[in-house]
Order: sequence, then C-alpha cells, then structure tokens
Amino acid sequence: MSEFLNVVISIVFDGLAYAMILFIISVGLSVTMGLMGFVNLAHGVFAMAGGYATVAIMSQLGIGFLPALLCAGVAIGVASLVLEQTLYAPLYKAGELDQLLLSIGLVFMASGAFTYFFGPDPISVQIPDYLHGQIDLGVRSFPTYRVFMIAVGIAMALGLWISLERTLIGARIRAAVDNRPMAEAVGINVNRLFKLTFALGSGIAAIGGGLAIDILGLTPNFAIQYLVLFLIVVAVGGLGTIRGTFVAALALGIIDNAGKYLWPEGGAFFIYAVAIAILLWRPSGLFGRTD
Amino acid sequence: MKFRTYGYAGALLALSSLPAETLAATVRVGVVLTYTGGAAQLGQQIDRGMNLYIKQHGSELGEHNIELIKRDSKRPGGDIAKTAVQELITRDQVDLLTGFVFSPNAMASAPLVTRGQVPMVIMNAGTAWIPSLSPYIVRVSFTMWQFGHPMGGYAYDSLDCKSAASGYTDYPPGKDSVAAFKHGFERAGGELVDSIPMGSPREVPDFTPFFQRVKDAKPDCFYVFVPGGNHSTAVVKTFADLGMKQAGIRLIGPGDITQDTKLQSMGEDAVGLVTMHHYSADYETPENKAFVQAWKAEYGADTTPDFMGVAGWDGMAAIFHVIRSQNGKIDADGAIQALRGWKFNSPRGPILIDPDTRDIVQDVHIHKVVKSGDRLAIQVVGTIPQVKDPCKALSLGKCAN
Amino acid sequence: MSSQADQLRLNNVYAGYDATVILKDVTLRIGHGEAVSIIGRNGVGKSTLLKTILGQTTLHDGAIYIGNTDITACATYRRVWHGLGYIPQEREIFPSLSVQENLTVVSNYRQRISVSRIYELFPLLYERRSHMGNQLSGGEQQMLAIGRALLGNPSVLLMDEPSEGLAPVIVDELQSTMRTLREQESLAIILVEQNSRVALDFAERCIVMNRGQIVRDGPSVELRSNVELLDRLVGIDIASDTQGLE
Amino acid sequence: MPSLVGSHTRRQQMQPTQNNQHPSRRHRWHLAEALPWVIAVGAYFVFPDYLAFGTQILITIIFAISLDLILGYAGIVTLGHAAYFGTGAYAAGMLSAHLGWNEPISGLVLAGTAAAVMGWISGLVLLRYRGLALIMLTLATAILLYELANTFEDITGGFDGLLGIHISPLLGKFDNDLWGHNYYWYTLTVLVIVFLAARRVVFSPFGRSLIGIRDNVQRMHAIGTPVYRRLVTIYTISAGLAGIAGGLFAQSNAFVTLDVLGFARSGTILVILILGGTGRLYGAFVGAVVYMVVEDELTKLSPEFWEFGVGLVLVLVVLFARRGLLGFITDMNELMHKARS
Amino acid sequence: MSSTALQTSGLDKNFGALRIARNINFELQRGARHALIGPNGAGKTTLLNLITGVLRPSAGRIQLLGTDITGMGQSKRTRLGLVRTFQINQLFKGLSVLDNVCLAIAERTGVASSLLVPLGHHHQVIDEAMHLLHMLRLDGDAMQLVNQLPYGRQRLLEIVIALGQNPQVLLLDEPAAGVPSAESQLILEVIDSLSDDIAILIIEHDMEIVFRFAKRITVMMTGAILTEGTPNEIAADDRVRAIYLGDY
Repeated sequence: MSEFLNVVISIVFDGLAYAMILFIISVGLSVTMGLMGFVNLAHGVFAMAGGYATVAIMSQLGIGFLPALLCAGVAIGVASLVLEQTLYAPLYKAGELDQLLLSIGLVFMASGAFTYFFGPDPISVQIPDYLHGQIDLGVRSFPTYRVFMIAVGIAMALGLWISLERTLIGARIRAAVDNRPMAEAVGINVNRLFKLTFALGSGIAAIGGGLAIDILGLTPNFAIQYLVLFLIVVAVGGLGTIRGTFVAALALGIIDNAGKYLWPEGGAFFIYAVAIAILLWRPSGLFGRTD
Repeated sequence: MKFRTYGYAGALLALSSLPAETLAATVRVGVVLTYTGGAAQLGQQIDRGMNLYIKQHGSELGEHNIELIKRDSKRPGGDIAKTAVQELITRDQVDLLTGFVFSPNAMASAPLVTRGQVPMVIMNAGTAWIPSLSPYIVRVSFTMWQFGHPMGGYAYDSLDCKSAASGYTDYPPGKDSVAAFKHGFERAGGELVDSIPMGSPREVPDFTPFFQRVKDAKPDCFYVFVPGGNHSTAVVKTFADLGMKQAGIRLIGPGDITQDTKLQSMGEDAVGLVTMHHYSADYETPENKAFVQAWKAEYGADTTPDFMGVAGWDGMAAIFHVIRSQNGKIDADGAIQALRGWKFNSPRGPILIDPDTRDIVQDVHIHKVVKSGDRLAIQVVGTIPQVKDPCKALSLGKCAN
Repeated sequence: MSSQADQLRLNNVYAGYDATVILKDVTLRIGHGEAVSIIGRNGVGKSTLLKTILGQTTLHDGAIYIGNTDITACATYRRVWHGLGYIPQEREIFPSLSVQENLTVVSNYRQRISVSRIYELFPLLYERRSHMGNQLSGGEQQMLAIGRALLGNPSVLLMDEPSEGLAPVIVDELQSTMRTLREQESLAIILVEQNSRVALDFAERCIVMNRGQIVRDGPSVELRSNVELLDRLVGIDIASDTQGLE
Repeated sequence: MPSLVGSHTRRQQMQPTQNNQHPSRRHRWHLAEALPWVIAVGAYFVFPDYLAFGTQILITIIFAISLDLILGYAGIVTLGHAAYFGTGAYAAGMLSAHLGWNEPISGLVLAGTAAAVMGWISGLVLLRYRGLALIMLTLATAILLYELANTFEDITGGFDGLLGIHISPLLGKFDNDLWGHNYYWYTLTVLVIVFLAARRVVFSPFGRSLIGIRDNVQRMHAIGTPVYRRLVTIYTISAGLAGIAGGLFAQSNAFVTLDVLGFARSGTILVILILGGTGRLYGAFVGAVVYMVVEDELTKLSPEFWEFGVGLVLVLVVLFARRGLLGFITDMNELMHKARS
Repeated sequence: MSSTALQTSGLDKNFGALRIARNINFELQRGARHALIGPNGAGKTTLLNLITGVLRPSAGRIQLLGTDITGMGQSKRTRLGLVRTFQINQLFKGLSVLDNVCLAIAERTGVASSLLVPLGHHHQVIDEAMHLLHMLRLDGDAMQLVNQLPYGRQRLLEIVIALGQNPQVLLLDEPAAGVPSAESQLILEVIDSLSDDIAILIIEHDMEIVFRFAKRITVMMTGAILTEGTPNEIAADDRVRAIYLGDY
C-alpha cells in the first residue's frame, strides 16, 4: 500500500512540476488565440528568448537567477510588443493561413538568429544553491527546484486568476473575449488591451522559458521542439481561458508522467491519445466556449 | 558566418613556388552534418575539429588542395542526407564523403556510396553494423558496444553492482548501448532488473518519471545512455534532484553523460560519476594537450573539444592520409585499402582501423569525475587497451549476420 | 456651417456591411437634449443607422460629428469617449462578468455618473450586483444595458428596441426612468423602436425610415393623431391594402 | 473555410481564379498551363546534375496537390497530412522489404490504396470536427501514427529506418540510377497523371460543391448536399494521392524512416502550399519549387544559419504577397488590367 | 394522397429554461400561398429552422408530404423537396452567379457527386441555370462574382437558387427585405408565377407584399401561433393590429 502511495505521490508531484512549465509557457498563447483569434505558432519563441535572456542577463549583469528571470520577462514582454506592432497587427484581419505562414517564418528566423548569437550548444543556467538538492515536506523529500517550480506555477496561476477575475483590467479582458464589438461600444480600447495582454503573455512565457532550462534544456531549436505540446495544451484547455489552460496543463502533465512511469515503452503515445480523446469529446476544449 | 570552406591547404607561398609540371589536385570532400535542429551542436563540434586539422596540417598536403562542400542533413530522417549525398556524388563529384552524425543518415546513404564508389569516413554515427553496409565505409568514431560492453563487466567486478537498471534514449544507439551493457553485465554475473526507454532523441524529456521509477526499484547501479548534447546535463541534474545517490544508487554510463562540453554545467552533482569512454579533453598526453590548446586558441578559451571534435580531427587525419597516399587522385578501392590498418596517434590515444571490419579500434578508459580547483575534471582510473567492437567480435545481435 | 446646438450630426452618409450599401444618403441632426425615435419595418436600416453612428459598419461616404468633433474616422471606443452610449437590441450583457463588473468595465472618464447613481436608478440591479451577466432576466438585462451605457457619460444615447420582449409593466417603468434621466442629464436620445406607441410617446420627434432612407422627419404628435399616415408610412396599413387587393 | 479559432470571421483568403469564367470553358486548357510542364521537361536537359533533387521537388508537388484538394478546395486545414504520405511510404517500402514485392508501379498503386484506406478510416472520425479542433486532431493523429511506427519497429525498422528495399527496374528496364534520370521521368509521369485527375476533380460538379462547402457550409446543407460524405470522399482521394507521393518517396530513396510521418513534414507541406497559393492547383508547383530551391540554396550558402533566410522569405511573402505567390501574381495582373482600362 | 404538404404537430423548442417555440401546430396545403407574420422575436425564424432541420425540436413531429422528417438531416429534407431561402444572404460569394445556381441544380439532379467529368460538360445543368437566371433577368450577370452584385440582385439570386432545387415546399424568408422596389416587384411576379403544385410559405414584414400574395396568414407571437386566417380575417383582428401598432 505504501509502495503504491509512493508511486502515486511521485507521479502527481513530478507531473505537477512539468505541468507548471506547460502552463506558464502556454497561457499567453491561449489568450492571444482567444482574444484576437491569431494563430501564433511563434509563441514558443518568446519562451526561448526568455531562456536565453535569463542566461545572458545573469552573465552580463552578474545578478542572480531570480532577478534575472524577472528582467528577462520584462525585456521579452516589451520586445514582443515591437513584434506585435510591426508584424502581427497588420495580419489581424488577414486569413489564418497567412498568420500560420508568418508565425512559422518567425520561428525559423528565431532559430537561425539564436544559433548565430548563442551557438547550437545547449545552454545551462546556474541555479542558486538554495534551490538545489532535496527538501523534506513531511511525507517525504522532494527535489527543491521542482517544489519551487510548482510554487511559482501555482502563484502565477493564482496571480493571473486574481488579476483576471478581480481587477478592472481583468474584467475588461473578459468582456472583450465575451463580445468584442460590445466591449468597444462601452469605450474599451480592445486593441490596446490586447497589446497589453500580448506583452504580458509573452513576458510570462519568457519567465517560463527561463524556468524550464534546468529541466528541458535550451537550444535554438526549443521553439520548434515544443510547439506541438503548447498547441495541444491550449486546444485541450480551450481558447482564452486561464482556468482551461491550467487544468489542461495539469491533466496532460500528470498523465504524461504517469505514462512514462508506468509504461515507458509507450513513449509520447499517452499524451496524444488523451488529447485526442478530450478533443473528440469536447472539440472546443475543456473550458472553451461552445457557441 | 561561415560559407563554404575552400582549401586552406597549399599556402600561397607553396603554390607560387611550384614547379610548373607538378599536377596539383583539388580533392573535393562532401561533408554531411546536422548543422541545424536539435543536433546542430554535434555538427558544430565535428566541423570545428575538421577545420582545425586542416588549418594546422594543410601544408602537409603539399601541392594538393582540399575543398569541403558542406551540406546540412537537418534531421535524422535519412532522406535529406541521402539526397545530399546523391547530389554530392553526381553533381559536385566529390572524391570522399564524411561527417554523419545520426546513424540513419549514414545507413540511408550506404547504398549510394557503394554504387557511386565514393569512400565514406564516418565521424560519429555509432550503430554497430554500419561499416558492413558498404565496402566503402570506414569509421573513425566509436561503436556503442565499445563502451557499454566493458562497462557491464567493470560495473559488476569493480563497482560492486550486483543489480542494475538501465535507461536509454529510445533510438538505435540507445538500444545498442543498453544491449551491450546487458550482455557484459550479465556475463559477469549481474542482473539487469529494468530497462527503460526515455523518449526520442529529438527533444529532452523531463527525466523525472523514468528516474523515479528506477529510484523506487532500488538497483545498485543505474546505467544511462543519452545522445551527446542537450540530454546529459538534465540526466545528472535529475539524478541529483531525486536524491538517488543518497538512496545508494550509482549512476554509470558511456562517456556521453559526462561529455566535456557539458561537464562544467553539471555542477557538484557530477562528482563521483563513473563512465566509460574513449576521449576527454582532460587527458594528459602531449598530443591531447596540444590539441586542446590549439582548439582554445582557435575557438575561444571558454570552449572545449569533446569526443565529437576529436572525431572530426581524426577523420580529417584519415582523409589526409588517403590524399597523401594516393597523391591527390582518389580511387575508392585504393582509398579503402590505404585506410585498412591505418594507425594514428590521436589526441585520444593510439587508434587503428581494423583491416577486416573497417571499424575503429581504440583504448577505452574508465572516467571518474573529480573536483579540480573550481572546475570539474575527468580522471582516468583505468584503461582497457585497443578495444575492437565487441558486437562484431562476439557476433551478437544484428552483427551476427 | 455647424450649429452649436447640434449634439450629433450625420452628413450624407452611405454605409452598410462590406461592399453592400444599406444606408443611402442619410442626413440627420440631433439637438441638445433632444429625443428622436426612429420607426420603420424590419430591415429598412434602423439598426444599421445606429451601428453606423457607433462605427461598426462600413462607411462608404459621408461624415459624422458629435458636437463639433468629426468622428468619421474614429474607432468605436473613441466615439464612445466622445459621448456615445449604446444599448444594443439583444442587450449583449457580458455573460462572464458580474452585474457590478458589467458596469465598472465601462470607460468612465468624466466621472459624472457613478455606479451608485445607477444603483439608485435601478435598485434591483444593486440586489443582483454579484450575479453573473447570464443569470439575469430580460428586464434586469435591459436595466443593466441602460446603466452600462449611462456610465460612459454619454451626451447621445443610442437605444435599439429596448422594449422588445419585455412585459408592459417593465416597459412603462423603463420609460419613466428614461424620462427622469433625460430631464436630469440633458441627454440626446435616439430610440429605434418597432412599437410605434412606445416610440411616439417617448420622443417628441419621429423619423420614419424605408429602404435605407429617411422618408419622414417631423414631430411625433402629427403621427400620433394621424394613424392613417402612420400606417401608410410604416407600411402596415392592413385595412386599405386588403381592400385594394381583394 | 471556417475560422480556425474563436468566432472572429474574416474575409476568405482563398478565392480561386477562373471562377467567373463560363463553366463550359473553364475546364479547357490555357496556354499558360503548358508553362510548368515545359519547365519540368526542360529542367531535365538544363540541369542534368540536379535530377535527384528535381525528383524530390516533383514528389513534393504531388504531395502539395493532394493537400490543396482538401485545404484549398474543401477548406479543411490539417497539420497532419504526413500521416498519409508516411502510410504510402511505409506501404511501398514494406511491400518490398517484407514481401519481396519489388515491382514499382503496382507497388505505387498499392501505396496509394493503403493511404486512401487510412484516409477514409481517419476521415470518418476527423471530419465530424471543424476549426481548431480539427487541426489539433489531425496533428495528434499523425503523431500517434508516428509513435505506433516507432513502437512496432520489428515491422517498420523504427528510428533506424526500413532497410532492405529493393525496387525492380521500371517496366523491367529502367533502374533507379545514381543520377536519377529514370526516376525523374517516372515521377514526372506520375505527377502528370495525378495532376490530370486532380484537375478533373476540381472542375467537376463534385469539385465545385467542395468550393461551396468551403465558402458556406450552411448553404450547402440547405441545397441538399451531403456535406460530410463529400468531405470524406475528397479526404480519401487526397490521402490516396499523398500516399502515392509517399510511395514515390520510398521507391526513389529505397529507404523509409519515421521522418515520413513527422510533424515537420506536415508543417512544411502546409507552408509550401500556402506559400504558393491555395485553391489553384498550380500553387503546389510554385510553392514547392520556390521553397525547396530557396532552402537548398540557402543551406549550401550557410549550412548553419539557413533557417533565418527561409523564415525571412516566408515573413516577406506574408507581408507583401497575401494569398501566396500565385495570389500575388493574380492581384498584380488585375491591378495592371485596371490600370490599363 | 392527402392535400397537406407540410404539417407540424405540437412543436416545442427549449434552450434551457427558455422556450422559444411553444406547441406549434401548423399546416401548409399543397399549392398554398401562405404568409407567416409577427413582430421581431415572435419565433418565425425559429419555426423555419425547426422545419428545415437547422434546429431539432424538443418535442413534437414534422411531416413533409406524408413523410415524418422530424429526425432527418437538413440535406435530406432538401432532397425531398423542402427548400428555403435565407433572410441574410447565404450565397457563395467567391463563386460566379452561374456557379451558384449550378451548384444547386447539380445537387438536385444528382450530378454533383460526379467526380471526373467537368461541370462544363453537364450541359443540361448549365442550360437550366441560364434559363432560371433569364427568368429573373440575371442572365446578364451570370459571369459576375456574387460579391460584386448589388444587394437587390443578390436577393434575386437567392430565389433563383431556391428554384434550381425544384421545390415542393418553398419557404421564403423575407425575400424582399432591402430590395429596391423595382426588383421586389420582380420577385413578387416570379413567386406569383410559380407552379400551383408548389406550396409557398413566406415570412415577410412588408404588409403590402403579404396581403398581395397570401391566401392565408398565420400570426405568431412570443413563440406561439396567435391566430391564423384569410387576409380579411387577419386584417379585422384587433390583436394583430395591436401587435403591429403596439396597442397592447
């Protein structure tokens, strides 16, 4: 029994940490696609850029991991605005096929550019000592960095949830997702609101990218490698919902972990089989609008 | 940006002083490597090793030139490499082919080099039976069996591992490596309790569930194979994070998990790791010290060569040997003949091309990660001299036929 | 040329959806605090007119002013800042926002009307303030839609069939509230209405539309007293038409 | 085509040319249509050293045409079309490697059939969905197939690839030589046949009804079209053609790896088609040639950083040539006509 | 054979607690010229959607020419001869006018599942389409793209498409809304001239059209049928006047 319990705890705990990475990186994509209907396959680029920025800031400014993460988040958030303004905005009214092409093009460009500036080698990051090793949480001990990841993920989900559910801007975002023309008709500048959320989503993804280095590694290929995974999380959760993205990330993270633990031969079979099953059952995602 | 690398060799001075009647040949070498994608770093290491050799030894070709025509094989799918090889043979009419990071790329190309009669010097692709796919293939890198098999015996005899689990990246080199370890380990008397495929080589998975499974199974040793590159740091970190060392499990494997280029990023967690490999930048031999010094001078003090880089270097040495021995006119059968039994004092130690199998024979060392000052270093704690590929030597598995 | 008294002005407006033109050469002036009702059959362009003022249709020609400000090229939200308030036909309450939030999301720059003032006008909304938008009855939704529009401090209120689907008692209640508001806030109001009685009772001036054009613009009182004229204009002259056909 | 995401409706980006020609003339050949074929035949003589690459381009064109039938005409956006390419490739490969069925033409027919069956079965489920759900389902389906092929490595050869494919000479005479002479003609012939068939389908009443479904499903229901059945039919045909492309790929390379089922292949073919222009058949030609030649040249120029260049080309095309390169040409043409008149 | 073309019995439609159709018993005779009127939101379009199969009723049955079609899909109903037009244009905007009509005719004649023969070879389809276009004086626009046509002519095309489907029961949803008077005149003439075998139900706000056209009128109010009768009976009904003039 305790053996069994131990396995369950392992699966859930490790799944949680993995799920938090998925959530932090995907949540911005969910908002972009939900609010503006923009098919942004280049979202992973922000996470990748965030990872590189974190490492670069740490070595250039000589500051620690956590402040560097924050700086990277802000920097990438601002940089993403420039991208949004110059490349994305002209395509909001274009067809989604043009959007697909543009964002794939951006992924390619980023891959080439990051190889040029950082080389093809995987980058690693110096995690502060206090996040190393194991921490005893009473039941048993867990890897500290993963506990930290889970804490950050939950804090971020809570923060986002509070700012979406409890603040004026959050209410305006929900209004715009509900009914864009009406939101404009009560004087909400939906475009500016979107730019804000876009920058926020990119910044958060950048922080996610920085956090993920220690677990997933980081190469210029990151945005391509994990593209499918982020898309799946967003689609399963439902567009434009933070709750949906969170639940989808949790479900897929834990199921993926359970599959790997119990049936490693199955490879990535589990996660995609489950994603298919969920989408067959609820085509607009777990918490997506069904209208 | 680097474009095509045209011959450094035949310095201008040499060229200008040439007697008019000497026939100066330009030898065209097609290089097929993964320059982009997840394995781009491997391509870069090999590319740097090659270029460094050409830069240092170019003058040894005398009046001949060498021209490298580089192609990106992008993915391990085989088709892109194969099309590149076909074009290199038919359109660019290369005299030699080299590179090949992923085994499928080498395998897919094998029929072409047979048909086109172009010698192929493999600088990485470690699946055991590749040289038998074509009489024109020579390998200067390694086979998975060269480390996995002796590691099995060593783990049982010297590391006191009676039971072991293995985890491997789920593609042929991984399976090869684990099969080799299993054979060596069980032959010595040990018991392999679990063998876990850990995702594809394309992406670094979260290793935690796999490692947790091993932790729960409590073997004495955990043998891990992952491809050189992104994976190894994550392996060592996950091992440490889960407290597996404290749980009494020893992490072992081929040298890919203590690759020189990744070692420093692993931090304290790597100390005490025991692996088996044919090269480390920390070897104290004069050949290696000169090599590493030249490398750092060329590519920066914070860079380091690893076994890929040395394979690029040695492979180019083999190609130079062919050019010199054939005096610039490359004939496939002659080239292969020249390479059979070729001996070379590599930075990794003495190497030999087995005349029968056209595969590499080399010393295999037992590596231990130690702390040396504020950096991590590889200490050689034992050596098994001149190891032939055990797979072919023992006629095991696919090597049997 | 512009008169200081005009709160809203449309000059020779042609508008519709994409390439389709629905409104043709519509010119309209609404004075300060004036109430105008627009009647006409379904599909003659009444709602399109409101949406055009709001900037949610394709404008092919013409110009639109609020006061002296040319808003022809403004985005919808800017028009709202310049003083438009809109109460859509289907209410379009934000379903995932609470009643309170439905009110607070409004851009309320001039702070003239506060949320508590809205609750004073519609005490029922105060009781329901934490309910979600999709949990309200039709009447409550209508009150909320009006309150929401008022919070933007409009100088011109556009109302699209506010009485539709509501019980008569509630229609009366709403009407009296609107009257109070007009007196207190000096709002100009454009009311699109199918229900001629409501339309004519509420506004002193009545515009009749047909096939995308204004066919009559004059005091409501004339139409109120002359039912035949009303019937003819609105095209529901049942008696005379049947006579003619049979 | 329905919006991929949310309820934002946008203007359709696919508007095939030649729509306002009289139906009785539309399907007739235009002089300009000879151009690609002249180029294809001419390329054989002008670039004799590039025939292996040329063969790969021709195969990609077939694959892109198969995608155009469902994306450009029926409005089905898919990120998993490699599933059928891969099925065809493995079918052709395994026929030879396991059953010793080395005759190429019958092998190709069987490859197409296998893929069509796969398309039919998956289409029956997938085509009940639209929009983002459909995209993700096609994507996940292709990945599942990939994982299955990896798991059953005894049959498929797994990651290492399927070795032991020995294709007999074509018609007993023409071998797959190192320079690719014979296979260039073989592939070109198959392309001609596939193109003629696709062209027929597109101009048939059936093909017109697909455009109707793409433009306005609602109305198609109302005029009595069995929409779902039509979609399954075209999906099956498309899968079959993709399978033929895959079969040719396996035969010309004499090698198949998991890569034929990979996401990269699905994504690339979508990019190629959008780049060329959807809903016009010839977009497949333009897209495949431009994308592959640009990529090939950039790869040679800079094996390390070519991705940046390819990405830049895609971004520039989107910014300056909406609806793909062919759409851009059409637009320019119209502009010039207007300017002249 | 009964004289009933279309019959609904006890139709209900609920969305959650919201009842948008209440116990609708409606009958359309063969060859009828019937109008359905009522204020906005009275449930006219809901009834139309229930009849055509866009919506499934929560309760009740629908019969078409003696066949129970309650659970039948939209396209199948169409093939049985139940044809509708749309209030807001639902045309194929990227196709030419002629193609729009051809699609409908090809579908009716079964040609549409033909895969390999170009549409241009199916002369009977094109000829019939041209004939119908000619009837509504659209033949001059046959090669135009639909989205280049003026709105009024798009409405005409809507009718042509419906006729191309060879309807037994024709449901016209505000055929003349937004159409200039010359063209609405033409629409009415065409509808008037249709064969007596076709049962026609028209939903219209323009009373002029309703009273000119209909032999029977059904009035709906808040999701239910208020009354039904001849034009004279309806004209005399105080409740109807009240609805339209707001005197309730």
